[in-house]
Amino acid sequence: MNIYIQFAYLIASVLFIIGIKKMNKTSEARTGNQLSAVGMLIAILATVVQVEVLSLIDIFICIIIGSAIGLYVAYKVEMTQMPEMVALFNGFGGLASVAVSISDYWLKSQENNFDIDIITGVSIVLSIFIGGITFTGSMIAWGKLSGKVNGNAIIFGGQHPLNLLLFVASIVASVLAVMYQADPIYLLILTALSLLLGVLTVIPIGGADMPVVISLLNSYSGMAACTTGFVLNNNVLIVAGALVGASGIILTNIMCKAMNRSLVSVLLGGFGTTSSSAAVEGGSEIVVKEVGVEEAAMLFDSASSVIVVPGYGMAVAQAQHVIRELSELCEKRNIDFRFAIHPVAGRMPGHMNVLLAEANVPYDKLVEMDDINDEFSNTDVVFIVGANDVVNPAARTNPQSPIFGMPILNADKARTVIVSKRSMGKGYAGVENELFGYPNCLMLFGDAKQTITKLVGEMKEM
Amino acid sequence: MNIYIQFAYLIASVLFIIGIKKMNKTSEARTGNQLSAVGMLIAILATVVQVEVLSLIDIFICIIIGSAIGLYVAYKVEMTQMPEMVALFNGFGGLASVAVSISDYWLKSQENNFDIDIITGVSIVLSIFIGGITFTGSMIAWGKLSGKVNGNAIIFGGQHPLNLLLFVASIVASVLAVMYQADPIYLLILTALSLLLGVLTVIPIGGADMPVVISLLNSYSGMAACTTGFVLNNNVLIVAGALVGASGIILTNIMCKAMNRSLVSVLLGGFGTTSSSAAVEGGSEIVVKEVGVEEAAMLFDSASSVIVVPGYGMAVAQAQHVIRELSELCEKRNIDFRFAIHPVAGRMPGHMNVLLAEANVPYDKLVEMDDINDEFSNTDVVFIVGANDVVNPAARTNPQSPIFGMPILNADKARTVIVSKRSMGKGYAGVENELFGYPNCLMLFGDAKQTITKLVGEMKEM
Amino acid sequence: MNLEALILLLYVLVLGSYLGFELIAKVPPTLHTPLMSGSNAISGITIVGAILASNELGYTHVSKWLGMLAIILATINVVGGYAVTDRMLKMFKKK
Amino acid sequence: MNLEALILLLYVLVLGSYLGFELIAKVPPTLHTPLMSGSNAISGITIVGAILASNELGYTHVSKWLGMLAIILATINVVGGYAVTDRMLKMFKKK
Amino acid sequence: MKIGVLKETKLLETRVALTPDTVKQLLKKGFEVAIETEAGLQSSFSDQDYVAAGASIGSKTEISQSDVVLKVNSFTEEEVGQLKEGIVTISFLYAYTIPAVVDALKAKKIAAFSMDAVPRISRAQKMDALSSQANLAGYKTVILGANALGKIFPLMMTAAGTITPTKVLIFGAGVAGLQAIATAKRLGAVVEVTDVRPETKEQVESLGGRFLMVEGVEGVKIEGGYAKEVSAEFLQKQKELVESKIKDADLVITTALVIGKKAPVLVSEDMVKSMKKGSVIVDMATESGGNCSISEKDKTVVKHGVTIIGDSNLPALLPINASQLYGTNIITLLMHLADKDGFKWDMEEEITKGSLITHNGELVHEFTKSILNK
Amino acid sequence: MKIGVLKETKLLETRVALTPDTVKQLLKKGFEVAIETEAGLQSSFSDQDYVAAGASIGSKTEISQSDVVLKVNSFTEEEVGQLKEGIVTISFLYAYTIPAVVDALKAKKIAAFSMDAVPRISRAQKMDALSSQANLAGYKTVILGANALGKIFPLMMTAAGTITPTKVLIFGAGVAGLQAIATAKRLGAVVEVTDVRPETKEQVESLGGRFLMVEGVEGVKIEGGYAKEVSAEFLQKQKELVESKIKDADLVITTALVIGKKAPVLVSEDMVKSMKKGSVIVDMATESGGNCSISEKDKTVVKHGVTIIGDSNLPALLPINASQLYGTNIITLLMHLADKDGFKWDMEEEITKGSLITHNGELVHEFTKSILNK
Ligand SMILES: NC(=O)c1ccc[n+]([C@@H]2O[C@H](COP(=O)([O-])OP(=O)(O)OC[C@H]3O[C@@H](n4cnc5c(N)ncnc54)[C@H](OP(=O)(O)O)[C@@H]3O)[C@@H](O)[C@H]2O)c1
Ligand SMILES: NC(=O)c1ccc[n+]([C@@H]2O[C@H](COP(=O)([O-])OP(=O)(O)OC[C@H]3O[C@@H](n4cnc5c(N)ncnc54)[C@H](OP(=O)(O)O)[C@@H]3O)[C@@H](O)[C@H]2O)c1
Ligand SMILES: NC(=O)c1ccc[n+]([C@@H]2O[C@H](COP(=O)([O-])OP(=O)(O)OC[C@H]3O[C@@H](n4cnc5c(N)ncnc54)[C@H](O)[C@@H]3O)[C@@H](O)[C@H]2O)c1
Ligand SMILES: NC(=O)c1ccc[n+]([C@@H]2O[C@H](COP(=O)([O-])OP(=O)(O)OC[C@H]3O[C@@H](n4cnc5c(N)ncnc54)[C@H](O)[C@@H]3O)[C@@H](O)[C@H]2O)c1
Repeated sequence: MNIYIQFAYLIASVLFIIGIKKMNKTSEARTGNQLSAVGMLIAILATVVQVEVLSLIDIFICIIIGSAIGLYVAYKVEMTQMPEMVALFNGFGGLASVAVSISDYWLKSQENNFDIDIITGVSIVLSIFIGGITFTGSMIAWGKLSGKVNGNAIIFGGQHPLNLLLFVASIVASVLAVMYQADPIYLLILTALSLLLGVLTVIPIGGADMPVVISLLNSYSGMAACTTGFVLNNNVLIVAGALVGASGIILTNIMCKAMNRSLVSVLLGGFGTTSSSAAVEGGSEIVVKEVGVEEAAMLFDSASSVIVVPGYGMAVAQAQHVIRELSELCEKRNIDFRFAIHPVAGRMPGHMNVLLAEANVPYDKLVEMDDINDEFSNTDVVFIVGANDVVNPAARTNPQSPIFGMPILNADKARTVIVSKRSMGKGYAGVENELFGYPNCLMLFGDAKQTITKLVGEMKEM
Repeated sequence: MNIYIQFAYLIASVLFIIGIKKMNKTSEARTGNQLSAVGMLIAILATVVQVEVLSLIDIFICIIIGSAIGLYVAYKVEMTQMPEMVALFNGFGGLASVAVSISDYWLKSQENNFDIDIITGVSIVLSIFIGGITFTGSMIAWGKLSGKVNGNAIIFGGQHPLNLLLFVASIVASVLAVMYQADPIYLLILTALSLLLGVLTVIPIGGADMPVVISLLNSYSGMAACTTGFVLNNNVLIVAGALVGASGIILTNIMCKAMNRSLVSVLLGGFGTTSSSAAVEGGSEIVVKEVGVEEAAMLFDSASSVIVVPGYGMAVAQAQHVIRELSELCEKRNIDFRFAIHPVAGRMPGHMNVLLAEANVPYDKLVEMDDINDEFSNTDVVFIVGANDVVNPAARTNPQSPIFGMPILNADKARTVIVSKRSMGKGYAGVENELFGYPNCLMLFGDAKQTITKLVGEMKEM
Repeated sequence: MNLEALILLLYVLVLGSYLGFELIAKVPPTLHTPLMSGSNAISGITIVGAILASNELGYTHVSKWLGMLAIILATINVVGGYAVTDRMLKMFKKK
Repeated sequence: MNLEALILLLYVLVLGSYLGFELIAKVPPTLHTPLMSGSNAISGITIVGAILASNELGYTHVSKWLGMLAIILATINVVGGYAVTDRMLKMFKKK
Repeated sequence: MKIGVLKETKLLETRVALTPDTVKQLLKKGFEVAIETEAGLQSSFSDQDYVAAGASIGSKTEISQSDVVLKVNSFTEEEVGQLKEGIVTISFLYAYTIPAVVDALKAKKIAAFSMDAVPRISRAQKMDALSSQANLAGYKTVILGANALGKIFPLMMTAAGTITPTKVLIFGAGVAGLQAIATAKRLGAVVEVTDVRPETKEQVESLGGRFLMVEGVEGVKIEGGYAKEVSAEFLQKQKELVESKIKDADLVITTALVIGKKAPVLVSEDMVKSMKKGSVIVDMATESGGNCSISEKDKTVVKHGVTIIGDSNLPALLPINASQLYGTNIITLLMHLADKDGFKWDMEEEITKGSLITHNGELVHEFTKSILNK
Repeated sequence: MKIGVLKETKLLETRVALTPDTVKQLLKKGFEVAIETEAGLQSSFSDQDYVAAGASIGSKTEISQSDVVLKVNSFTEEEVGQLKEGIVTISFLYAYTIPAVVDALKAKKIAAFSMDAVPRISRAQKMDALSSQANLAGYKTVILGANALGKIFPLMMTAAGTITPTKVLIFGAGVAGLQAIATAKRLGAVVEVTDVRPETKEQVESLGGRFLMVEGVEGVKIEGGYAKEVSAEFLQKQKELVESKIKDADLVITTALVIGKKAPVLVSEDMVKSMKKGSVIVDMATESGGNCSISEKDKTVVKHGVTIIGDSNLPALLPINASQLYGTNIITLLMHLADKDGFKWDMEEEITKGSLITHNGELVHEFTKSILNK
């Protein structure tokens, strides 16, 4: 092998490393991604120069087809569909590994009747097995997220024993494939088994947990690339594959923690049987959308105006100090930040005033209900912190409600409403608040002080 | 080469990596060092099993001699002499690399008349060159620190041109040595040159800057080991050497920053003819050590008791809220956290009380001077926030000082003192504070609110 | 593949994996999806293998077709992956 | 040494160095000296080279003596280095 | 429709039913407003201020002829005598305490609305004068106490020694009690609070106070936010707990009124004796008998070395704000009940039903009836 | 050595020179202590408390025979007459204002130390009674003002409308002024501050106050922390600035004393007239003539609709803390000057030199001499 090509591969590897490293920081992530893309280009060029001239044309056609599809999909897709796109691309990567490995096997064993050494043999079956799972697993994930497959967890009895059986069968097939190389049947059986396993491990997982699954499958596809590297004795595949494999596992772990899941249960498949986002504690019938601290942080960061509606929950959580911090952070980013004070928020007249003054929020940031009520409709984000009755639209709309007729803050009119409270618990008046189920409303569950502390931490990172 | 041996080397490499990783954290550092030692043992055993039985006895004798000397010195030495010990050991490591490379060269070229390929040749000269510099450089550093050589910077005219000349000569000798392998004279000249260069680059550096130099030489010795690995085509040497080489450079860089030096000037040798860290803004003559936010955060994190000494600067910066945050963070980590309130801190009686009450710091965290003054000596970290006069030891020691006789907080008695202030500016009484130059004192320059906000962010990351 | 080469490849594998672990020490959750997507693009490195595999002459060979299929798939992964990641990251640009 | 081996060794070198950089991201100043000392002990890995070098039979060979000298020096570095580091770190034990 | 505002006649009263600001709001709605001469003087509103706002100034007799007459305090028999027959009045009445006046109102066929009887429901919060005045009173208890106390509230570490923070013990965490907690905390005191309603614990803590929890007993029945019945066992345990705390208190504030009843005695003479010399008690309930057994209405007395403040009309000590809030409460109720052309008399409507005491010569208010006819 | 504490005789004085706590500290050092009957009563310390601490109780005549006699306020001629010849006294004296007493002290060969003359150097901060008392006075100005004002301090958004925060305007940011800022801010007021010394800006802001910056003029000379000379141009500009602000102020607090001189007039009658009805002024400087031209010493008067409070002895309104701090100040000075066996009379030492007024029948204090001999 030519030393220059090897050197190019080394450079590509380093670029991948630097690229991933830089993707740890928001400010550098884009450069990182671009560096990594340059690395990929170098690797591809270094590979293309060593192929025979006659093949070049085929290769270029394939690359052009692939690029066209890739670019089309990448630019066509809605921003909200990003996770499913990643799943789709990932699946293709896995399938590519399968194809390369079978191709290599076929060439050596079937067409040229070479004897494949054991290391290469093991590498081939591993690559096929992992790649196969990645492919179908990713496809199911994609289908679930895009609504093409039932998004709910599909559970049936004996799932786990069946998976175990298939796994054992795969091992047997692998061993046979390595031992009796001449017969391609084992390899094909293995391929089929891995594809089936991919389906079965992802199907019982609910839609809400898909991001973790995709991250894991992403790690698998790295491992598949890595084993392909062993098949082809190629360093750049090994380094890049190892990087993705390892970083994917870590990332999965981090995401699990963020979602309060254990990695083990993900690895076994079929965790999180029911989608857990409907908060049942308060016995509420309202269907709400939950939001994570990170997304909330992004919403704040991309807003140009924010109004905070504090309520009794802020007082209970003693969250006033951390909210002041949030306000300072937003103001530093030129986000217009005000507080809408409802006259009866809290449990005594002026309750919010006392607490916000204690936290050193300047008086001129506090706006009375009547002065701010018309401005909600021009506001990007309304952040309701432990308030409930004072933003309950039933006061305007439902004559049966005990709070009907009470003037309220028109928080529901804002573009996005984020609500920080612990549960679906009711307020002082003891009535349901259907605002929480509105399409523009996102629930940020948890003690206000704790969640907002996290939120602030998150925003500082950005 | 035997696969098992190679495998053992791989395990040793991984142990080195984990060992260094763990040495980043106070709580795990010792385990880390032990893991790394186990790695070394594995590497040595794996090497010993492949030598010829007849050589074993020689090898064991040498190892026993070396171990005896090493252990004797290690356990005999005073704790305060640690840095010079490191220098000494480091020098031996460098010399060992030189010896191994010459030995290899001699065996191949002189005794067996092999033709040494160019890669190996280059590796040999590099190993000798770097190892040689490491050896004499370390010896001089050791001599300076232990008082055996004049600790001052020894400067003479034409130092830099001379070094350059020697460097160029070394390159010429290296090229000749590789080209005319048969003649050992070039290699010997190179050895001599490198030894001389090691002396010359370290001799002009003052004693106070030695730790940085030692760290750099430590990195060099890693590189020497790494090149020796190329000579012997041995992975474990390459990995371990590369680790030490790279981490040494980073560590040198960190130490430079902590001492307000630039790495470039260190690499060129003869930097810091005069110690440059004196902060001139305040016109102060006191030489201080700066600390970065990250390092300060680590100091907090590894402390088990912290006392904050607030002063007028906290009031000016309005840092009370963020300090309360810091206190909460520390308490969450079981760090004992209290405030020492000097009776005249600030500009009016009770100034600190007002502000800390505003920030909701519970009253029982505030301790009066007389009650806390004896406890400083048992405290890991004292954090002085914008206080100056009230911790000025001159009040105890200097009868000429206008503040002499004023009772002060004995902050200087703590293990580590971190001071947050903007500059070397003086306090109300307008006097210098020599506490800032004490060996256990680190300056965290910047507006208190801003730096502590960063500090808190940093700690949340950990 | 001989053992010596295997050992070296294993070194590369181990060091690469360790680096992978180290690199993702602290990703802010906002970057989870872009990072996943970006590293997914990297896993499209299989394209190198695919190109080599399709470096077969005859169109009659299964390997050739498999290789070409692999190129298309891997290219989608690579190109789509980088492009999508870039789009996402563009949003982070400070206003 | 052939080029192929060199390339693999270079991979090892590059990955090892990068890892070295990553690992020392944020050492607290209190650990500067122990870390320096501990990694200094690791650099005594030359002992492996030294042992191999002294694996010469005849005492007449310069190489043998050089190798043995190297063993002694490297052992001092290794043993002394680890021991001293351990002594330092013992002091950090949480009370 | 013409709205008249009478000058208050009660001793120590400084408030006025409408401020120039609230006058303007009524005028905007088409009402006419007349104010008795010097009615606003003690709240710092001069007759010119009212004229500038658009009101006319008149004598007591003139004002008494308006269609609607507003006051802060309840009418005296004499005042009712001067009123035109069949008109509407709005004021605090506490009708169940003044049968003679109720009779007079009936006789004159006056429709009398009582501010203290407005139901405390969500949509009536803007008319809730009990809350608005109690809130100010809560603030004022602390200021009175701080002024009478020979020490400062906050912890202060000074060159001449450390001043320990004042300990404030507050009885009752209703509207007034909560505001007292907030104010005392702001000034730097250490605040302890006792109440019979367990849900106040969270509210007290939300303001930084420490709640004295009576452990291990139940026995409090809550009805409509008020403590209706408290078991004897609970009260006994509470007493023991408080006795152990009151010894260290520098300032004691009692806010426990139970509407329609004599105020419960929470601080006995023995407890006062156990307190430190120089301590202060502010008793908010002297109007209805006092929470402290030896407090005296509208007087500040020193007994057993303890200063006991008994001002019964605390909002009147903050007339500017008290009148402003009361004015808003009263016009909100008025505009809820009537427009410029007359009253709606929607007798089934909750607020009308809750606050109308006499109408067409009848006593129509259930609660008042239940007490007066007993 | 026997230390005697006389009961204060000045009108409205409530403080006492030693508290039981400080008595204990003196006893520990070997001094003997005697207290005049009922000396501590108004500070809530009974004779029993002193006896429990180890002091003896005596009549005025007995106490006057002690080796050292302590007081808060300066001695009267009559009191000096009763003292034994040649003893030591420590108290506030403001000697330059009472030539007759100084003569009496000289005649009796009394060594009189004055607390107000202790040099304000770092190591003497523990003896600095001016600061300790001014600090309490600063707090008290706000409490007095808050109590007299018909509104509450904080911003409050309630169902019955929003109460705007009280605007407090403070003249002088010395020790008292700064504490006033802190206290008013705590209570929720918006605080504006004016001072002639530019360095107080940072200090004011460190407490959350807004500093009224006189732009574009210099002319303030600072000496030893005090403003020694202020240019007329500066004062004019300052006045204009303040006039524009005082109209909106609800509470004005003046703290500008210039030691040894008549207090500067900062609030003229015209300025009072421009203020809102119902506002309050607290003038801390009525003892030395007042910062407000129409304030009256020790009286609360209402003029032009503005309540003007003129209490001249504010620390006496906080006797518990004031005596505690003063006691610490005085025993620190005493223990600095003497031990149980007698005084050191180190006449070159800065604190002795600074605070000793008369000695051996001579007036030895330079500053006092310079004023009295003029
Ligand atoms: N201001 C007054 O003078 C006064 C006096 C008496 C009554 N009220 C009444 O009180 C109500 C005030 O309305 P509001 O919106 O302020 O409060 P609210 O309606 O009582 O709602 C408070 C909400 O805060 C949430 N919460 C409690 N603790 C929390 C924590 N630690 N972190 C996050 N959320 C927490 C609760 O939901 P989760 O349990 O799900 O967390 C609850 O739904 C009105 O109905 C008013 O009429 C007012
Ligand atoms: N308490 C009283 O009653 C009273 C009254 C009058 C005088 N004093 C005197 O005031 C002094 C009080 O001592 P102290 O230690 O509290 O204060 P200090 O000695 O005056 O020192 C304050 C320090 O804070 C630093 N600083 C200022 N702004 C800062 C910011 N934004 N961020 C960080 N640091 C900042 C300054 O250094 P940089 O400029 O370098 O940042 C300064 O050295 C004593 O000398 C006392 O005698 C006290
Ligand atoms: N519409 C509304 O939403 C609204 C408006 C105002 C008040 N409220 C509610 O009305 C209730 C009463 O408020 P209030 O200020 O008129 O109360 P209040 O003046 O009737 O009583 C004051 C407090 O004293 C307490 N108390 C009674 N006996 C006691 C005892 N023996 N020991 C200690 N404490 C005792 C009571 O529990 C109450 O908390 C509260 O729950 C308040 O939240 C509701
Ligand atoms: N030893 C020490 O460290 C120590 C102790 C206490 C006080 N001090 C210093 O002594 C100084 C005086 O303190 P004080 O409380 O005794 O002051 P003070 O009572 O003498 O004066 C009060 C304030 O009024 C201001 N003032 C004077 N004329 C004014 C005018 N025309 N308009 C507005 N303001 C005017 C003064 O500048 C001063 O700030 C301060 O600088 C204080 O920090 C130092």
